[in-house]
Amino acid sequence: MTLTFTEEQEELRASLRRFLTDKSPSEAVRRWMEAEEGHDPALWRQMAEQLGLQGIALPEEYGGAGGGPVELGIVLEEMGRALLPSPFFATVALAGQALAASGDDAAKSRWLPGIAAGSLTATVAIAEESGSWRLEDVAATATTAPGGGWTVSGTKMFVIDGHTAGLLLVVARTGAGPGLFAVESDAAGMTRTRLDALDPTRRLGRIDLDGTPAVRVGPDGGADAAPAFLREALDLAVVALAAEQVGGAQACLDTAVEYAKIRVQFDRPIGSFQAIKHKCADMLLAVEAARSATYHAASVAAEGSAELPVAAALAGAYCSEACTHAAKENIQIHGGIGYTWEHDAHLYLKRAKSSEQLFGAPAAHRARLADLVGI
Amino acid sequence: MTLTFTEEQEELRASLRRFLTDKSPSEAVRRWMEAEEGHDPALWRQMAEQLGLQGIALPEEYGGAGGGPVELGIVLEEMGRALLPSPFFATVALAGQALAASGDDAAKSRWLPGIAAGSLTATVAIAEESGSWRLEDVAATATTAPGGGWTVSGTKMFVIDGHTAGLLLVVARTGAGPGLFAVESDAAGMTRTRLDALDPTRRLGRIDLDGTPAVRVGPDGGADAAPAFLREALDLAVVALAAEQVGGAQACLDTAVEYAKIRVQFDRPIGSFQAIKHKCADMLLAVEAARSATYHAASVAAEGSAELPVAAALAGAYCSEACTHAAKENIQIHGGIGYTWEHDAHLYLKRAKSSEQLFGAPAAHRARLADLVGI
Amino acid sequence: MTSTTVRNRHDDALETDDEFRARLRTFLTGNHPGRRPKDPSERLAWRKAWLATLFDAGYAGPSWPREYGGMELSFARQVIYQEEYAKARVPGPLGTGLGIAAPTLIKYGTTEQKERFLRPMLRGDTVWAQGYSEPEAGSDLPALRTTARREGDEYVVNGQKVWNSAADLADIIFTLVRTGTRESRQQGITYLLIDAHAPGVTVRPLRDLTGDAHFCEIFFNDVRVPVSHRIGEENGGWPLVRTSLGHERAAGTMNQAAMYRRVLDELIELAHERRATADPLVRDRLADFEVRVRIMRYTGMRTISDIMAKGEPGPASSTSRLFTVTFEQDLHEFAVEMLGSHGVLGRHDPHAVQRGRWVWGFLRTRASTIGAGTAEIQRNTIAEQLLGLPRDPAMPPMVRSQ
Amino acid sequence: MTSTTVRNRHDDALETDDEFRARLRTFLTGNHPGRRPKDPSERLAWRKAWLATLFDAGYAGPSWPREYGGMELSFARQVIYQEEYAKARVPGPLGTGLGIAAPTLIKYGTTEQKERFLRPMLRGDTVWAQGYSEPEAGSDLPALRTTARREGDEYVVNGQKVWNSAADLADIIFTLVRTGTRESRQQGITYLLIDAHAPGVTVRPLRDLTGDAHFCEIFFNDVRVPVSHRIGEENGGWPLVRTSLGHERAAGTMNQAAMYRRVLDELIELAHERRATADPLVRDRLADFEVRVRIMRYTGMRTISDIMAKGEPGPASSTSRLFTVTFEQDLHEFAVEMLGSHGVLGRHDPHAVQRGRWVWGFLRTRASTIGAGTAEIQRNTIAEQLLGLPRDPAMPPMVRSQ
Repeated sequence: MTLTFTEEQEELRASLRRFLTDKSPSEAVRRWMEAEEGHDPALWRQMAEQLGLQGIALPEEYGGAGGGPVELGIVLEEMGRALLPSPFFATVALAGQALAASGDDAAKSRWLPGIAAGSLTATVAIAEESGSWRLEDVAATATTAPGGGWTVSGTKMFVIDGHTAGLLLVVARTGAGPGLFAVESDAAGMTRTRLDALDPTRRLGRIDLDGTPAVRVGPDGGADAAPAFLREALDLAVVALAAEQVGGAQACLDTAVEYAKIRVQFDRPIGSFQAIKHKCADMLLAVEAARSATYHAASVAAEGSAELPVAAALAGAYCSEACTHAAKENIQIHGGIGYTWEHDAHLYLKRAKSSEQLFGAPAAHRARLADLVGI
Repeated sequence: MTLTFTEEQEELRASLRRFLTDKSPSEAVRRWMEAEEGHDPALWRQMAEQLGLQGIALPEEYGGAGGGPVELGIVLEEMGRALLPSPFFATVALAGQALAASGDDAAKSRWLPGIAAGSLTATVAIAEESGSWRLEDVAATATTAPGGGWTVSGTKMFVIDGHTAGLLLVVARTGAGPGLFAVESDAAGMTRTRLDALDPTRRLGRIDLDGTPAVRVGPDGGADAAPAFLREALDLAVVALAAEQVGGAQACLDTAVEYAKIRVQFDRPIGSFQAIKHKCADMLLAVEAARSATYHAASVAAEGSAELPVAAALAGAYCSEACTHAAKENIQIHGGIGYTWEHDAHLYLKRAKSSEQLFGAPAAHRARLADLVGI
Repeated sequence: MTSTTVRNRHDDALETDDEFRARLRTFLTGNHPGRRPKDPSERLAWRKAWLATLFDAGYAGPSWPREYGGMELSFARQVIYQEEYAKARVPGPLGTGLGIAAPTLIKYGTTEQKERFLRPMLRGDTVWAQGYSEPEAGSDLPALRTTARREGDEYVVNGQKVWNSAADLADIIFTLVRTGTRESRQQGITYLLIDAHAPGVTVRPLRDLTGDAHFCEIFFNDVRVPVSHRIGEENGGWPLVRTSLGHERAAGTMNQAAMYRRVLDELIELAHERRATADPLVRDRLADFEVRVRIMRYTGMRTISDIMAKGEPGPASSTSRLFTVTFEQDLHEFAVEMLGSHGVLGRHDPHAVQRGRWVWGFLRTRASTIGAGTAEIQRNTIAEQLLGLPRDPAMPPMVRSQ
Repeated sequence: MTSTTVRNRHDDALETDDEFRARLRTFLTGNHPGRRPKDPSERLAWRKAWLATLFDAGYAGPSWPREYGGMELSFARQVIYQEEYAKARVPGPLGTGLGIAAPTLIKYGTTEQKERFLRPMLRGDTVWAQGYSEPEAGSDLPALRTTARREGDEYVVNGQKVWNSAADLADIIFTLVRTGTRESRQQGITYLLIDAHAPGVTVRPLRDLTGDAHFCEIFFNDVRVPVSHRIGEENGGWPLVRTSLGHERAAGTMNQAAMYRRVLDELIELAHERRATADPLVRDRLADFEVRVRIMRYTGMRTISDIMAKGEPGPASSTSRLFTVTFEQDLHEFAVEMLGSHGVLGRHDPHAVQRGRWVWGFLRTRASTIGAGTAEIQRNTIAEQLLGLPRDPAMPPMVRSQ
């Protein structure tokens, strides 16, 4: 394993950074985070048509580019840096990766081409009113319908883009344990509500399901066993989120350093004061450590290594805290201006603090890591 | 309740500080910490005869000065500041307070006058090989002897001055729970060993007891119930230790600040650098907070208030960490010189780190506090 | 250190502390103005009416001299007053005049100024707001740029102020302006009272990261201010900054401690409800907050004891602000974590816990280590003023005192 | 980022990495010098004998040029070498010459100096010790005061050095001395090699807070040093400080990561033995250390990848020392806490856990944030050199680089 990037990967990063700098500057982020859609639909199409981003980590046979977690990590790192409001994370990192990992050819053929083409948005619904992200705590139920197929009932919470996604992959419990069930947006018996989320750049939804028709997704078609790919999909999502957090943390560090160079107080740039220097040095340390954890985890995921659960728990534990730390320090270094609505510093903090709770808090990741490595 | 001192109390502090500055400077501390006795016997006599310190918190009827936890706190704060190696803590803060709280007139008449006069050193033996300081975990046993009286068996560890004390008050379990048993230094069936303690200024011992004759101490004479005064004595010891820790932390802060004013690097006193300033400011904050916790706890103890367990757990939790923090920062601010054997900085660190474990670690105090206040 | 209840030497012999407390409590509960109106202008009227009731009945200004309508209470009674006032949950003072401008006026104002301004301020008839900070002068207040040019018996003021709370309600803005050269720093600053309704004054709400506007920006465009509205000498404004009436800061500490005692109790209750206290990590953190909130109170008590015994507070009082701001940031951040995914719902969501107060507190307390001197500046000040550490040779002399 | 094993372009075509690893392992285990003698002089001889064995068999100096007896391995093989060397638990190099003086000599020495000094250093025939720090020049090395006065073809050296490890075993002390004026700072410093056995050199052990003497003080009293023992120009010594052979620092990071992996495994095992892992607070802390020790390794791997792909390490390599020293302090402090009262027994006590290694480590790692530049100076350097933050205007220019 090496932890550096190929020329193609570096080029992907560079072109994406140019693209996002151009297409999604702060004003655009703010416009779309307040818009009903929550994101820029034209940009979504451009991402698919010009850059093929939605399919970057999907197999070529389904219209994807054949990349994997490393390429997806690059994309999310750049999106995190730009704080892009987009259904990309839910559609690609969550639903796309879950479908690709499902081993279910029918499901893949049915939905992956749409995801890759940018014509279908999707998400995965895991947590419920308890707020737990553990698969074992899922209470929503799936039962076989009289005429064949399944119906799903229960309430899902904190579903990323859950109120708008074209396809919902719902984790629900059968007699044998949790499974994944595809619900299309026009399915009967479903009510979707947008939640008021702290992070205005990432929409969360509540989904109430009451005997809603669904298609079981999994390698074994209709068989009744808890599929391992679900756990894998969750680990992949944690790794993808870590990449986004690295991008966010780096943006906070960059902004703080730039400001510290130009802001003058006491007739000196504040960056010449040790207190500010040391804060910035500690931020760099945390950002670089988070980067190591994330690149390693993405690489492990790309290899399909059995180390993925450990690498994901580790990245989840470290990167969340590193990103929140960087976002808080960024505000502190900016002082009053960092406390205003107009400055973007708070948007990064809100993203960071919210992401910290997605898929489990840092302490939960540490507890899982402890279990996995035998502490 | 007020948290300031009377003129008499301030005078006690001032005279004791002069006394210790004069009689127990660094060279004396180092000489006696390496001597077989572990303390200066002549100084011990002076403390009793000139200042009446050993009896400061003991009732007048037993030769004491009739003071209480507040006066004892002042004395220990000054001793902690001077890092005095002395059997004072064990004799007065532990054994003296335990006897005074015991409600056992016979025991008080028999031993308190000797303690007050400085002719008897004493200690309390609580922890055992498990390292626990909880009374419930005591395993040593006391049984009634055939000819009346009691015998005690078991192994006691981490007994302050345990290998030299003239009187050992041993916590041992009877059928009804833990009780306190007095063992005199020449008792049969007792082996005492000095432990190699991290802190060279406070001796710890191991005591092996095998059917050792003992006298039961308690309000109920020979009755077989777990006495409440034991818990109280332990709380009083925690408060006394907190006072000593405040003194130690203040000494570390003072030394660090003085050094930061005179040490020049990069053509400036290092105290003009923000990094050093902020460390010192944080030390002051911690020292002052520890002081508030300790003065409050001493005052509560002096009132005989039912708040003592809460106040003691709080002081134990905060002051230990504050003192260790100050001791570590003192070394860091001193740099290389603080790492040498010749500088006293390490002696304060060793005292602080060792004291942190006496009577329970900070987390144990927090857990107890949580229980007490209903968290 | 005695264990008996403190009997203050200034007490009115006719009433014990307990009787005073009971009388005050009866008044506050008996005259409680009821629920806060939702409409902003109704709410302002409601608050003004309450302050007038208080003043007219002789229950306003516990620390103020009687000659300006205050109660001139002994220090111990001031503490009782603050405790009862906090418990009664009645509206507090309007604007920031009482805590900051009034002490300055009492100490440095002319007899005429005191007569004219103090009573209406205390009664709530005129609302005062502070105008100190500027976009380029935050931590470094002596760098302020708002100018006042003398023209006859008026000053003509131009410039911008920022981070002004209550400026949108204010009748009078008490402010620092530059009357000296641009480089004059502390030596060229004058303290002026500016009529908020005067031509050329523009007050704009400033939306902060919580999404609300708790602060304003103030723009002065050729605003004419009579020289009689100057406090102290021209170019002599700097020493007037942060005048406080002796004991008020200590009472403030007790107030904060009482408030956070309540907040922590509510958090502990919430933790129980959500069964979070079963988690030893949560218990350990809550116990740590319990330690700190109690220490906050003990430090307040110690400061009061020191003031009463020695006439001045000890060093603990100077570190208590840093102690408090760190506490409130940590507490809210922990609360959000403890609530998990529910913790990061916005306050308008029906699923948000306690209407999102904890996440809102998490956001709001970002200002704790920034406003009124950053935590970094506070540490500098503590190090230099309390510990006597040497000044940074590259800093301009005489940094803003706390 | 590819997932296949890295094949290095410098590899000897005749041997794969695995074969190299196997060959090295066979040599190290087959020639292991056995148990460390207790007697100090026997121990020195034992170590010298091992180093000679290593050198004579061609297994010394993985990064060194072959012309000076080194192995001149590709970077990937250096990493393999370090891993196997650490696993074999054979004695390491003597003194501090190999890591610090040798790169300087190789880069700046004359042909004659290289011929004369390098091979005996690598073979362990001459032991080298560093003499940089002084009592008045710790973090601020350019303030050093030891003087060298030129007299004909000799320098006469006077002064004191401190914090010198292995100086008691040393044959040669490589040192920085002042040849310029007292105020010349970096511009007046010369790099000299001083014969440790020369008249006027006194080496005294320096007892540190652990009670041991891991360091020495060195006193120079009119010590005569031939000009031919100067490296570089007179007054040109400063740029020579901290020369390192390209990749060695990255390999060092991997080494540290491997060592702390082992140390943490031992601590986890100990926690299990003492049933401490039943405590969720302990589990959470151990998991945090697990996270950090793994990140240490990943950062090392990332640095290596960067060097191999781009020829130079990224910013992570510059923060890894700070990451490591913080880790080792936290780890030992936690270990002592976890052991409770047993944790604070001295290492000579029969009840001490694992001969007091944890408490000893707690004491020893106090130096981690002091030696070779305090943590504060490291943060300054990171901020200025990596992030480009402006220099403190009150600092002398050109602070010691890391």
